[in-house]
Amino acid sequence: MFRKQECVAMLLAGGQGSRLYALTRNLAKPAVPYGGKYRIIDFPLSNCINSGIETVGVLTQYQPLVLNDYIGSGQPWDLDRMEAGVHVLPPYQRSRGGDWYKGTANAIYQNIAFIERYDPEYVLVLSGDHIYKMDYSKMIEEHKRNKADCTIAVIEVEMSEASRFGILNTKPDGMIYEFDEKPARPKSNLASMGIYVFSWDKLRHYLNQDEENPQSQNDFGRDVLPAMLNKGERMFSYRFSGYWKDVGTIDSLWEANMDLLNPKIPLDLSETDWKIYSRNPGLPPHYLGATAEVQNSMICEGSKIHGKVDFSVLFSGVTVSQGAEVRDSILMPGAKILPGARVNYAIVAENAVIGTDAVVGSRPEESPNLDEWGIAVIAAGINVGSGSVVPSKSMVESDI
Amino acid sequence: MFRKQECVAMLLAGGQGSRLYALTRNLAKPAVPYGGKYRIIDFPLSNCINSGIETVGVLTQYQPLVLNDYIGSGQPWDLDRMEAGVHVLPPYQRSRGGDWYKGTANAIYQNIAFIERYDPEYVLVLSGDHIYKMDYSKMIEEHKRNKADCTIAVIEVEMSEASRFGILNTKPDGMIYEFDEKPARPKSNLASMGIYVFSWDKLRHYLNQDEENPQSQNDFGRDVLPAMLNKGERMFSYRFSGYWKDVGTIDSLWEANMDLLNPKIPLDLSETDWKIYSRNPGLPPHYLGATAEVQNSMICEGSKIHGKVDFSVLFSGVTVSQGAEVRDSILMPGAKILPGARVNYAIVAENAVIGTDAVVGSRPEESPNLDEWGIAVIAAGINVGSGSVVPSKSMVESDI
Amino acid sequence: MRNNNVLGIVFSNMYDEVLPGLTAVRPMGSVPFAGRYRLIDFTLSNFVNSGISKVGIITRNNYQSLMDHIGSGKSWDLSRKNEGLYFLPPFTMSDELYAGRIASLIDIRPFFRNAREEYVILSDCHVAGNIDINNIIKEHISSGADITVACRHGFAPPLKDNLIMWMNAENRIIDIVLGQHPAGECDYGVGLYLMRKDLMVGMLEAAASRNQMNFDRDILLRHLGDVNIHGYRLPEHTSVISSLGSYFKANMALLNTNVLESLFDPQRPIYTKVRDAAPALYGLHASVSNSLVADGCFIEGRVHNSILFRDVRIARDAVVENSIVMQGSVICERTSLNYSVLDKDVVVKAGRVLSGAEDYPLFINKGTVV
Amino acid sequence: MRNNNVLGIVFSNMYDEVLPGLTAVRPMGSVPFAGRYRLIDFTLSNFVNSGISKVGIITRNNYQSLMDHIGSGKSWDLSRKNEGLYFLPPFTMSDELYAGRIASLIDIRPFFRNAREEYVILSDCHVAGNIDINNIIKEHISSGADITVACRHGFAPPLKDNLIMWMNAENRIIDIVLGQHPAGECDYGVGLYLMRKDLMVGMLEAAASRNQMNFDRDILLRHLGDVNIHGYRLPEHTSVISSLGSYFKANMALLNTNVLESLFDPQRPIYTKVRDAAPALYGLHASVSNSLVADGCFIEGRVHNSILFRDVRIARDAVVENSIVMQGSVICERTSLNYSVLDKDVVVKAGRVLSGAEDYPLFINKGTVV
Repeated sequence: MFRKQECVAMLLAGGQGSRLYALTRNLAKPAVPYGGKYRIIDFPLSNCINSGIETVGVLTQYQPLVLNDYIGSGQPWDLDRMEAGVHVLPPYQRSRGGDWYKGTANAIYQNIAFIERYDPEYVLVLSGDHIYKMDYSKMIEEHKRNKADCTIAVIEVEMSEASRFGILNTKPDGMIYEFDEKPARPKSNLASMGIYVFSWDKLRHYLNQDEENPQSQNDFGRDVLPAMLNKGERMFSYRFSGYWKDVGTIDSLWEANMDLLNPKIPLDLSETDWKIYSRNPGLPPHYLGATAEVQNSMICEGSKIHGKVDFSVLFSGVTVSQGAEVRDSILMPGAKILPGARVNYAIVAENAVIGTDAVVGSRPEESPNLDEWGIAVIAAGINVGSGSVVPSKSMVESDI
Repeated sequence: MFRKQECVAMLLAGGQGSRLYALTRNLAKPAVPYGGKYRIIDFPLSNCINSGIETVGVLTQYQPLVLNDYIGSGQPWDLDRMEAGVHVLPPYQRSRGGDWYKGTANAIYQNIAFIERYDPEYVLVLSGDHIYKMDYSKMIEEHKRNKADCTIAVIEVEMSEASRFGILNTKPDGMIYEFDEKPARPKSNLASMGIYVFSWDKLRHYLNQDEENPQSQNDFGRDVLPAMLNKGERMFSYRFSGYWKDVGTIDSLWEANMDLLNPKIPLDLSETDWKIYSRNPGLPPHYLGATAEVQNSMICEGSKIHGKVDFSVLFSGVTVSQGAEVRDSILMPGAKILPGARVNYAIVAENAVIGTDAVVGSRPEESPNLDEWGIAVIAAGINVGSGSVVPSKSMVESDI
Repeated sequence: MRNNNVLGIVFSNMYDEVLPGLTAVRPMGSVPFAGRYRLIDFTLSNFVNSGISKVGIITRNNYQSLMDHIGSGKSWDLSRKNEGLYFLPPFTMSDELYAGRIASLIDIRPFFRNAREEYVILSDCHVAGNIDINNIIKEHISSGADITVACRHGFAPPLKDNLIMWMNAENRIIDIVLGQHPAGECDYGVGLYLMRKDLMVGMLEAAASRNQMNFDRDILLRHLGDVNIHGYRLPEHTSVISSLGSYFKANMALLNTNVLESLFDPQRPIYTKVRDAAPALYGLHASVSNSLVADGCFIEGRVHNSILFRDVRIARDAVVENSIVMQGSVICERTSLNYSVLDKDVVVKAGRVLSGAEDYPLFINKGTVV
Repeated sequence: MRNNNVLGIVFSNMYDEVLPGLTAVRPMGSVPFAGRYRLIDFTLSNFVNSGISKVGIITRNNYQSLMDHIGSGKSWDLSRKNEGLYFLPPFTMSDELYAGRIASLIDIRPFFRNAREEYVILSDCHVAGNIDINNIIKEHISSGADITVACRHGFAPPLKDNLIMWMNAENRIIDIVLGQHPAGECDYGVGLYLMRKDLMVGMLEAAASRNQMNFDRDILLRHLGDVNIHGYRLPEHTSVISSLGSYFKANMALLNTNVLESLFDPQRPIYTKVRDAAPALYGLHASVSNSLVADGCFIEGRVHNSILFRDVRIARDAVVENSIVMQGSVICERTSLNYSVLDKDVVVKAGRVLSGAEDYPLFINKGTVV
């Protein structure tokens, strides 16, 4: 029934994304909205189809309802294929009970049967946590050229920042001789991007072995990769250069959105030769009223703007009423800013309503103590009552 | 995003089907093959679309991989719709941990959010255990006419058999006043078919209440329906007449297949005004060789028959070699019967191979003791070595 | 709960001649409208939102762009297993045969024969509105009509073959005038007809066998005495496109938010083909007001009272007012555009000043570099 | 890992004239074959199995049935977002323009312009075979050919415009004869050509501008001296349909299991539109041998050396031998059928005896009651 595929991609989309707090209450992290009309998962899925990888397993576990519907048949990414295409893979029960996915490696382990039916040479392991454009086929080419067992994509980071990352120490030919997780004194500035190509025979062997080890946490970074390195398998780094941003925290999510407004930052979503696809909400063009003032901003379909918007990213179906002001903020789908409200350095999640004359967030220059300043977050569906004041760095999870 | 649907169907497809033993080792029960080219779930799904119900949630839990792929986008049942359509709903984790589905009612309870987005008037609860053709829209019409809170489909069974079923005792107008689970002395012969229509507001109330009750097993039949009856809700029976067969045991699965060969039994799969849809394997027409002798049988695409086939149901891609004999048996997709083998009163599951001159099963008239006689089952992918003898009623789960 | 019992037929080429520039490269059905739509999107969405699930599209010529737009019909949820969307190109190659509505319908008789639906609704594509067809069906049935003809009230458009009608108190049509353009307001047909399928096929065959090929004249007018023809007045915000001027006006009307919201009622969405484009980006000096802007636009200049389709670029110091700019067009620095309709992929070079008039907008052909 | 770099073009109407009965109601591409397929299924499946993901289908007339069969292209996995399947109906209405291959290709120049693919493969639909096109592409590249022409070896079919070729040891074509039907075996073209897109468009334009409209004569023959034209011999089990006789023979050849298995290689499946039908049912007195039987058949009689399409009924005491019976046909009691080809929905009434000859099968038109 299933035909051989050279490479199968497995996308780890089960994480809770707990450092996004209110934004992932009812949403898996890869389903978090980004960039006016996207969700984070659009990036790895679009990268896959643009790289010619047509078989993708999406491993879900936490709050998958929105993600499942969003992926659907895979049509928006051209991944609705007869035999290949995108497949959502939740944990399930077997005759002798069932298991939730215990770790990243265990999630793949539980889906060995799925991978095997395509009889692949290579398995590409991806996560749904990053914004980037990458041609995985080039990485696989290099994996082949190196006759590698495992290839790990790396990106150069500032040496001063290196101790925040998993650092790979490599020989001049790119062969990895050491993993250094958040090293106090980094020997290199090559950070792992959490993107792995494995030769499937090797990976299957190590997954089986890892599963038998009761001490293991069944995690790629902690268990499987070190085990492979210890056994002397051929592990190589693959250098990536270009835009790559983790969006795992409120601050980094906010920054990654703001990056889109900065013409100097090399992430262009309007490029036609490496499109990022997304599921379209199907709304009419956005409307800017007679009193609208919009600059340095991204605005999406179905929005209605009568107020002032500057340095902000507005998703579809957003309303900014007359006299309202939105600056340095992100308004997710359906957010409503009522007349006279002021929103500064804030993320307003889906369908939240900011009442008349309410104030959300503040500007850093207005803040007496910069350590206490931060992005304000209004969770999905929340009502901020008229005249309410939401201080900077707050996380509003119930109506006020 | 989602538009109102008058009725949402929830199909309980998570059961292990443990009384089908070897046939459900790697397969959820609703995915068990039936009738030459179908799987059990084709019947409720086709009934839904033929009844005009376009939103179906399929609740999976046990071994869903085959079932998920089989359902796919829902296209074979015309259930690949923009907003409605078929949705697979596995259990999942929430911020405060996750639960497997504890019982049939709990499975629906965990998916209240899914149902609510369609804002339905009615919820139709179905199971994936039966072979039947039924116009659910008529049942919903009667539910409306009765201003019922819950309507349960019933079928008349032989009075002598009634004690094997859940029996409903009703007033002349169909109103239910008592449930009688497998009664020793049945008062009526109206057996519940496990098909329920609920008014959604009522059902939601009772699901929430049931969830709060720590004593409850969270099962419709045991907990929710009796609770509703106790509270005096308007519960009605809906009489169904026509073919209806539980295929929950080896014997009943075998019988239900054989029923297709009996022109007196009113289940016609070639009817064009109530088609049963299935996912097509896409194989060429079957080939009957010069030495083939086929009578009283059903044969499907891609099969190659050179031997003798009588009173049997053959699925797609089956091979019956020259000199082989298959009688009163079911050969599931890809089964191979090698030369000289004899298969009698048996179910040979997917891709199993019956070796040269092997003998599987026996005829009841050859059996010295009829109590020990029964259908022989060869599990999927098993090899029965050449010359081996598999006695009747055996269950072969490893190569012999 | 089943789908309703109506078969939809769309004429994609009717009135091509009234928009010669826009229909030089496409049929009426694929004329762009409202920033991201094509005219046929309104008809198809109205059908689908009313539960019609089998639709035939009659095409005559130039229909490649329409086929590309419609594809499998998936965007309208019309990619169905047993029903869905059918392209009905001319069976015969003769151009003349397709001149009339009756000839086109006669040509697709097998399509009617194979359909299980009891009613047929016929629709042209020169009307942009959000129309609840179930209301027409309900009124058709409750009024006991044989044929229902949808109409608008107002000044009849400047079409040479208007259907102008007079109705009695029950909205039964009692008189019909064809073509004549009366001085005052009136009820005029908009090419939307509902009737029983068998009645229609019978009337078509009777007319065709006498070589009577004009639907309005040879079916409606001739049978006014013997069948019950009912008029159905469409809601206010239904625009009839009968000239470049009315096309311009119908687009501009959407800058009134009431009109915009009634056309794009979220309860009855207008579907269209999805094209992947990034959200619109506004630059440092952008100044945009009272305008509709589609995804993929990049605006650094001034835009007022205008409609910008996908992927339009407005450079710094460009001024676009009272204009419609279609997909992929580029407006360079220091240009000034007023009362203009730019077809797709037009480039207006730096420093150019283009201006039409409110009742006579300037049209620039697809792909032109000005 | 990306799809290969070849654009597929299918001519769905070529050679319609050789099967007048079967193509009276459909183009060559939708002629039924092998119990559940249409001829175009083989071309499309070969394309898709070789990684071609953008395919244009050139149609001329009678193509409604082809559009119904192909639909969105989903069955061939050609319902793609950016590529997939394109119907290319004639842009102009004149019948004459479509007489030749060159004119058809010139007409779709925009399609070539918009395609990113480097190569083009052209295919007719009168060939049923499971052809690995990647092998042709590989040989095309390794041989340094400008144009590769696929051919079969054997007695040339009775077509009036055969392309008969002589190759040197490296399979470069050194001589071409058009139309002539030599006495012995030879290599003859099967309407399958591979070349670079830009080379093809250039040659087409040069030929068309001189009103040279015959591809084989005005491109291949004329350029035999100055470009490298390569011959590629197709595998044995590739049938060329050039008459009702060869159509019959090509179907009957499938009753040899070697031929059947080579055409329906599970590694390179032949895809077709799914029609939902129950499995075939054999009754108490059925006796069937050496036959292909599709789903939905109900057989109570005797069938030998025959091919039964979907939903055929063979009543008790009917005898069907050496025949092809298409979808929905009914063979009543006590009939006898030999060397016959029954188009769809034929009814053979009780007691009738119909018989053609092996080299001249009897053809019965669609829907006939005999």
